Amino acid sequence: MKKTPIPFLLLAALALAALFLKGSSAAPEANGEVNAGDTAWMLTASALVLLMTPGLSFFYGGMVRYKNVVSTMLQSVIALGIISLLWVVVGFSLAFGDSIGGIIGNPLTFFMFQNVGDATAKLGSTGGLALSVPLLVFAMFQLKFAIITPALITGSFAERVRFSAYLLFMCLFSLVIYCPLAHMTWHPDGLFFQWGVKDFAGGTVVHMSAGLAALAGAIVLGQRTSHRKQEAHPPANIPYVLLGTGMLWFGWFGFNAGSAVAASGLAASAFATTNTASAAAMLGWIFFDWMRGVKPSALGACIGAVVGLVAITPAAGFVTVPHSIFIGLVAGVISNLAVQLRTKSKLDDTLDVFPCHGVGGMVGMIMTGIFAVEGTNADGTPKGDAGLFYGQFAQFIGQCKALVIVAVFSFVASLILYKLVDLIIPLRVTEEEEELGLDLTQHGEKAVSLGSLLANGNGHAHGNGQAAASAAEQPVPVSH
Amino acid sequence: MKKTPIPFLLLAALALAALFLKGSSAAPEANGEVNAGDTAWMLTASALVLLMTPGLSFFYGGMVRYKNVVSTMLQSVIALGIISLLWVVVGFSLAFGDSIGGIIGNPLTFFMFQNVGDATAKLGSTGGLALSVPLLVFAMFQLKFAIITPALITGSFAERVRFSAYLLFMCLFSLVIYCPLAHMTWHPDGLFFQWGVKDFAGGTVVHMSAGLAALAGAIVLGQRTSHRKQEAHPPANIPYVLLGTGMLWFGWFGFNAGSAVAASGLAASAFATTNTASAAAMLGWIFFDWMRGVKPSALGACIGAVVGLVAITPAAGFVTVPHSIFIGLVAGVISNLAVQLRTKSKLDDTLDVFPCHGVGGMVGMIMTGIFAVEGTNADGTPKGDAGLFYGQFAQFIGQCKALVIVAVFSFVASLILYKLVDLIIPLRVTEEEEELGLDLTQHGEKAVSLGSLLANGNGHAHGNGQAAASAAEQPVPVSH
Amino acid sequence: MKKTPIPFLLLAALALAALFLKGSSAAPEANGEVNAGDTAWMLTASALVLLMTPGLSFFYGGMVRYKNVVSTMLQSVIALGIISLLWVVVGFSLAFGDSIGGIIGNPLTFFMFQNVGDATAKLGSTGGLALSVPLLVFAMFQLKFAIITPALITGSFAERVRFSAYLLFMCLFSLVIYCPLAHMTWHPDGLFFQWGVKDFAGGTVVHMSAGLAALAGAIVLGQRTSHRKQEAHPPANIPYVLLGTGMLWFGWFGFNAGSAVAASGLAASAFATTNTASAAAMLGWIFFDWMRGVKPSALGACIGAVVGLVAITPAAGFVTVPHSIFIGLVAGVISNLAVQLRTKSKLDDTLDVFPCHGVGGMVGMIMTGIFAVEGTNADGTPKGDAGLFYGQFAQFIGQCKALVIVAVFSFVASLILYKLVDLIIPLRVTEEEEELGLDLTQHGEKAVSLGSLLANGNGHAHGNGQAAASAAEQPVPVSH
Amino acid sequence: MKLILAVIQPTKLEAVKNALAEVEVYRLTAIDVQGFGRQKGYSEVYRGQEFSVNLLRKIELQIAVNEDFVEPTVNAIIAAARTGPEGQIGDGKIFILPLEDCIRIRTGERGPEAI
Amino acid sequence: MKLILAVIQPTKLEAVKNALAEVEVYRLTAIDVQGFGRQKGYSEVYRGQEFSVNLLRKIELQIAVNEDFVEPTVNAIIAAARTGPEGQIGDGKIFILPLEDCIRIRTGERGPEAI
Amino acid sequence: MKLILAVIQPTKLEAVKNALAEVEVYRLTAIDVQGFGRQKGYSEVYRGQEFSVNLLRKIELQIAVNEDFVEPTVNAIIAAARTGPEGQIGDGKIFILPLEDCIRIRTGERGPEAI
Ligand SMILES: Nc1ncnc2c1ncn2[C@@H]1O[C@H](COP(=O)(O)OP(=O)(O)O)[C@@H](O)[C@H]1O
Ligand SMILES: Nc1ncnc2c1ncn2[C@@H]1O[C@H](COP(=O)(O)OP(=O)(O)O)[C@@H](O)[C@H]1O
Ligand SMILES: Nc1ncnc2c1ncn2[C@@H]1O[C@H](COP(=O)(O)OP(=O)(O)O)[C@@H](O)[C@H]1O
Repeated sequence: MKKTPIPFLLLAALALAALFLKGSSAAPEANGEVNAGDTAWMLTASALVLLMTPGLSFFYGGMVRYKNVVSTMLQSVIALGIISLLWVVVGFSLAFGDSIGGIIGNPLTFFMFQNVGDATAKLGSTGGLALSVPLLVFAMFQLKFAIITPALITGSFAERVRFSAYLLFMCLFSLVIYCPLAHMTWHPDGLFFQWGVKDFAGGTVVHMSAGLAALAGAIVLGQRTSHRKQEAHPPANIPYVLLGTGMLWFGWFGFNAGSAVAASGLAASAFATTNTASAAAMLGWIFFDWMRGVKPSALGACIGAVVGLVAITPAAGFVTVPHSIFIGLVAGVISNLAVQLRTKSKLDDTLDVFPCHGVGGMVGMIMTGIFAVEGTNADGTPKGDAGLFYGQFAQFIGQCKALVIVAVFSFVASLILYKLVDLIIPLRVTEEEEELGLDLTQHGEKAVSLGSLLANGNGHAHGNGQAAASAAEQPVPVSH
Repeated sequence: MKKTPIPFLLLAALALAALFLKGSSAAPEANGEVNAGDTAWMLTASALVLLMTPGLSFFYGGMVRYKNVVSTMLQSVIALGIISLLWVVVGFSLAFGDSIGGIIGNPLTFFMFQNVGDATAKLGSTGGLALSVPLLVFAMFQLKFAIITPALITGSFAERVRFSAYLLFMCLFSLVIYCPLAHMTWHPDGLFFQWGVKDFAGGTVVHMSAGLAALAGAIVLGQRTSHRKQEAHPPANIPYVLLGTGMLWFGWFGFNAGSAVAASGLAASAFATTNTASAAAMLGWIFFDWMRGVKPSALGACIGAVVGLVAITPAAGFVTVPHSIFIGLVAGVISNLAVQLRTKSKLDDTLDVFPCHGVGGMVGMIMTGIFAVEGTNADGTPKGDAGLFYGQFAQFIGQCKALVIVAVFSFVASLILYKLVDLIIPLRVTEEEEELGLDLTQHGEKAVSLGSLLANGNGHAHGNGQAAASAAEQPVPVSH
Repeated sequence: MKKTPIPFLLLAALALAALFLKGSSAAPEANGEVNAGDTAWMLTASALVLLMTPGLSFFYGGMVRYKNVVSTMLQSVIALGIISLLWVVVGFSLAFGDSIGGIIGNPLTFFMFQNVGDATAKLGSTGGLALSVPLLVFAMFQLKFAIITPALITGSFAERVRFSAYLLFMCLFSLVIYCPLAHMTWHPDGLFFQWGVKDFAGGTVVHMSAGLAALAGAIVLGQRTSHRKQEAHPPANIPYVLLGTGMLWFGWFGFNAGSAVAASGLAASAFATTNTASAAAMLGWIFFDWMRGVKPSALGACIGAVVGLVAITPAAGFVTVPHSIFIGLVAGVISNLAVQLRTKSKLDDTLDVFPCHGVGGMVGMIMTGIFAVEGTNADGTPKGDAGLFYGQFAQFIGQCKALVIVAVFSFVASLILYKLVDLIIPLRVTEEEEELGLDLTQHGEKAVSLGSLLANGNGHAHGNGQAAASAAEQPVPVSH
Repeated sequence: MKLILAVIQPTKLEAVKNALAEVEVYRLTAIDVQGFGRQKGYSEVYRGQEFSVNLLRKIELQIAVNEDFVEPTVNAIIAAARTGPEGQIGDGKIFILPLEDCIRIRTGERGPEAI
Repeated sequence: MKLILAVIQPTKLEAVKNALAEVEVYRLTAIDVQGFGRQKGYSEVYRGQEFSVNLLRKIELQIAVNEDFVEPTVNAIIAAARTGPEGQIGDGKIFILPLEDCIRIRTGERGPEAI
Repeated sequence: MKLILAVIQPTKLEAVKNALAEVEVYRLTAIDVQGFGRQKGYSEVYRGQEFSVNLLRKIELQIAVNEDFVEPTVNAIIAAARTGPEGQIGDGKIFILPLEDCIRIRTGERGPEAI
């Protein structure tokens, strides 16, 4: 195949540049405010959130057809590589550096993780975010969120995206869409933060941004040939989906309870609402199926559980446990309906990223606006930020505003990025490669070899790409 | 298939009811006694125990035949949904609410998790259980135990149980058997607790209750057709069993070391005995096989390791590390023999839940009575609760008493519950569905699709259920 | 098959011996210095490192051919059993007992874990290693390292080693090679520790020792028949490799950040460098492949990531985050080249343990000597232990010295041990067993049964071992 | 010589093998196949949609026999492969093909000897 | 009677089945096979080395038919299994074998009746 | 025309393919099969019980050839598929069936041309 040196050369240049930066000291001395218990929990939470990405690779990889399992999984896992480096270089700065107009962080604040080790554990001009853990832990915790977000998108254009084009898109998405959203939402000087928008662990930043980018992706890339022909798409491996769901649920405790950034009662509360909403959505999904005469399926239970996790994400630390039952159930049913609608439409969002993450994230944001309990200021006075359910309107309206802005921004910006990428590297593989499967054509691999002829040879090359008239004896031309 | 609206309607009713309960505040303020280090560990431990349920689904799912993999896995995973909600509604109250006669908790104490966030971190009329973590964390930690217990049972009636009947049984088992046992054993005012029965992390509550319910289940449901015909039952996927074992072992540190409810020396000790007993039982199982001329197998190593984990569960914090070697080995050999006996009998406990969890739990309880080291009272005087090995009798006799009561109660009560359920929904699928496999007939799914004809179509419908004489061209009738 | 009673009898003898040792008290009272936060993290880290062994079993098991999957996995998992017990008996003492000449620990110091619970949390004659966690936690944490090391080796002689011979080798390796190396490197009175050699989490002790033992193993056992015939060796299951990589990466946070033995800034730093190096090596590997015209593969990404984790292991707490990019990239490229060289040679290191762990460990040790930042003494004066990059030479030279000693020692000692074992039990299975696969011949198992004839019967017995002339109708003779 | 192809229910493999052994037919080759016949399929669920599958797993046996073994072989298969006394749709078919030659690879023997 | 073996592209299975149903051929047996023919394979990567694979997955249909169904069956297969109007290398082959007898296991019927 | 069925050891596939190429036979169809013959099986362990398995994996090649290619094909297979100079039990069988017609789906060609 073609030799493709650019990625390596870029990486090598980065490593050399990094070499000559006097980094911050290796082991940042914990200043007085660092709490070992909170740090223990946040180290754990960071590791847990890391595990979500392999978990996602199994959740997605088990749902595609056998010939795209490896490529689908790798699309998630590769984000561990790409985003980890991007984050060190400028990502963390763009998200949590000194605010530039409340929109984005200064790329130099923590350029190459300079100053991260030395920084006091405070962020924001007025020290709005005071941490009891080393800033480095916070930076790693936040990194894991940045990793999983583009990985989530891949479900929508699975089975037809070109690997190299996806890599480019992922970089751009992270810098242009993810980092600004994270900044606006979670940096104390960020726009949404200032407005008081509540997004506990990433309903907008992670799930809506991914869900809308997924929608745009499915539109730009278009239907799979097999989808157009209305062929069956049997999932390659349902146990993988169950495993992925287990890993996601497990990791999500890090995601949500970790977003308390302390081993506190708030973490406990987020833990409990997360578990409860997921349970309610899991049952909601399959019981709803059952009611309409469809068998309760393992795939349904898994998708439902993940939708519940998505929907509770923005709300986790703000709502009560009983309310999380309601939130989970509503999210499960709405996404179930959304998937049904999508199935009847021509939209080929392969793994329903938009109906699950996009819609789930929106439901979560709105529910937060409805069920958030009132916070208190330092002086004990109520903050007036309770939800609709408690008779207050402001928070609800704020949530909706943020929701609309994030949705529009994510959708439009990704649309532009896809078009841009497509100019540089075609986003979609050829029809022939699609037929052969991405595993073989993008990575030269097969998921499984059982030692029999059959399981060995996959990819029933039907040779559409061959010169039809001439009886050419060339190998099937497979582009890189 | 038939439309089955009842489950959804019940769920919806629950969500609506929950809506109008003013829950406790979302983020319970940690009172002065909360220790961040202990909380960090308990959050982690709760997450670890959650992972045991997917782990179990792989442990079990890999051992059944290829056509029942998904259903077996889902039977475990669905407990995450069902029990999580039950627990919030009344389960936690029944187990840890104010004691009613030492037998069961008051369902209203923490109804819908009311008061959980606000409660002081003390349980029991005399404050017998003082926690250094938010009560909410404790409630979530205990939930994970309640989840895995019914999941354990499913191994005994795998490959023939009807999904809907199982769901009903699980609910009843949890409320009628699990919660009272948990209350009696772990609530400071509980009967067994008052007697001084030692069950560190659930030898009776979890493993014996599941093991005996499994025995009853295997008896009530009867042999699989294939078991009666003495067909081979090749395990679908041994790597799944290895993965499940790894996840269980990993999670069990949360289970046992988490039962110290603090990041303390006691937790360390439970961690060490857990690991050691599991290692000894793993080797004990396969070396014993080897001695009798059977090859040391991966399945044997996995089952052995789990038996070791089961047996050390009641003892984990009470015995020394060297003694845990002995406990593990003895448990491994006894369960190995019990499995051999079962194999020769007509009892069709598909995955040997009784010989492993039931027997393993009993061995553990007795071993605790033998090897428990003496505790000390607050004033430094010895408690007189050491085991037989140290020349004291009382503890040993107490353990045996509890063992007998739990065994009889679990067995008889489950027997009644099975019969009750069977009146409402037949517990067992039809012979034809059994032949086709539960994956297809209960959930409309196949575990694996390799893209070949063979791996695609499983379920060799032999059509026993078809009208024999008429050449009816109907599809195989598959009940819900 | 032959009855093999020795392993069981040895185990039983051990259990009985353990019985009559008055162990230390079950729950060591935490003395004043124990910090709950640090303990929480170290309990978690110990559990995380445990998970690496099942992780490794999937990483390796997915790469071998379908007929050796179970045996390869079990070779890792069985280490959980064997080493856990050895460690309790004498392993921990040999590694961390009172130093005998800086070379090895006194086997009686913590014989049978006596004194572990009671010991003050200090190690070394001058109390060089003062812990803020119970010594028992430290002992369990260190155990997990001892477990994974021999498991790493198995990749080199996979698909042809006899199970019983491997068990014997593993025991000897652990006692004769691993424990002394751990003592010399990490015990405050150990030789290398005294020299000031820096090995944060086991570049020499774990990875180089395993890598060199792997090299020796591949040489002693010789090429697989299929390798000699230059047959293709399609990996059985690439998703398993991805899962294993995810579990390893996740667990490695325990490995490296846990090596700070506290929930501190140092742990945070090790966490960050670990993640970054792994990302850089993952990308380095596949981008390098791409540059030379080989498709970027999932297997490449996984192997690359693990090489990055290996290389950062000795350096994790000593270098800055930007430098870890460089370290990861260099390690990835060097190991990639080493694998290419190996592929062209006749060396049959089945899963490239030497090029990945051996070479990766060496690169890491050297990089530590180059990029280590300077430490400070208690009085604030610099220690003069910075790396070459900072213009100091001593540390670099020290690292190289240790590297050479460890390499030579590990290689030569394992060579002797292999030869020794081979005298007692032949290391290699017969050619016929190799052909049939180790799963069937060593363990009587098949990884997967899909219910079809094909997937059921694996092992295409070609009967080389049968008496060629006579038409003997005996079963294929399969030795134990 | 004839080549007999028998498509049977997978569950009947064991019984058929035993029945064949009784008529002294020990050698055969078995293949996993999928049959489309009068027997109908079942339905599956994916992402909430049901779809139907009409391939059913069968096993095809290929048995090369000498002339005088044809009838015993056929009868043995019929007796063992039938579901219940009356048989069921889906029980299968037997096809008999002329076989011109047969060679044992090990020895190079040909013809009826080599069967 | 004839036994028709047709090796086709896996993607054409559905179309061929439908075409056969139109000529009233409902019963057949399908097998996963690997073909070596003029169509060439593809390459795979393992541990950084590329190696080529020249087996291609096909499906073989076995269809027993009575004489007068032979031509319709063959024509239906050709029409449905061809890729594009001109066909492609790898589209497959049809083989026609003489079939001496056919037995329905369920009823024991023999000959053309039992097809 | 003949249809040659050859049941061989899976490990011999590569060698047989090469030998066939030397006699200019490039096209064939391969199937995973299980053989029961004189070669015996092995035993497996499940839940501590050993049970024996007597199916052995083989590969069946189906090769349609014109008359004058029959002998070269058979000889090439025998030479390449034999284990060791004397052969081993389990090395396999070759069956030769009459082939009445052959059709190339791509072009519609029939008969010896289409082989
Ligand atoms: N004409 C045929 N050609 C090829 N295979 C056939 C034919 N008839 C039946 N079969 C095979 O036999 C199996 C059983 O056939 P079925 O139609 O169910 O039996 P019956 O003729 O008793 O109704 C089918 O699934 C198919 O594999
Ligand atoms: N002579 C033959 N014997 C057996 N199978 C054949 C033969 N010729 C073709 N096939 C099968 O048909 C498939 C398509 O053959 P191919 O050579 O690609 O077609 P074409 O003749 O149109 O070039 C092959 O993959 C193989 O399975
Ligand atoms: N009569 C037969 N009919 C069908 N297949 C056969 C027959 N004889 C042999 N085979 C196939 O050939 C394979 C090798 O046969 P085997 O009996 O081991 O060889 P041999 O005749 O050299 O002893 C068997 O596993 C089976 O698949």
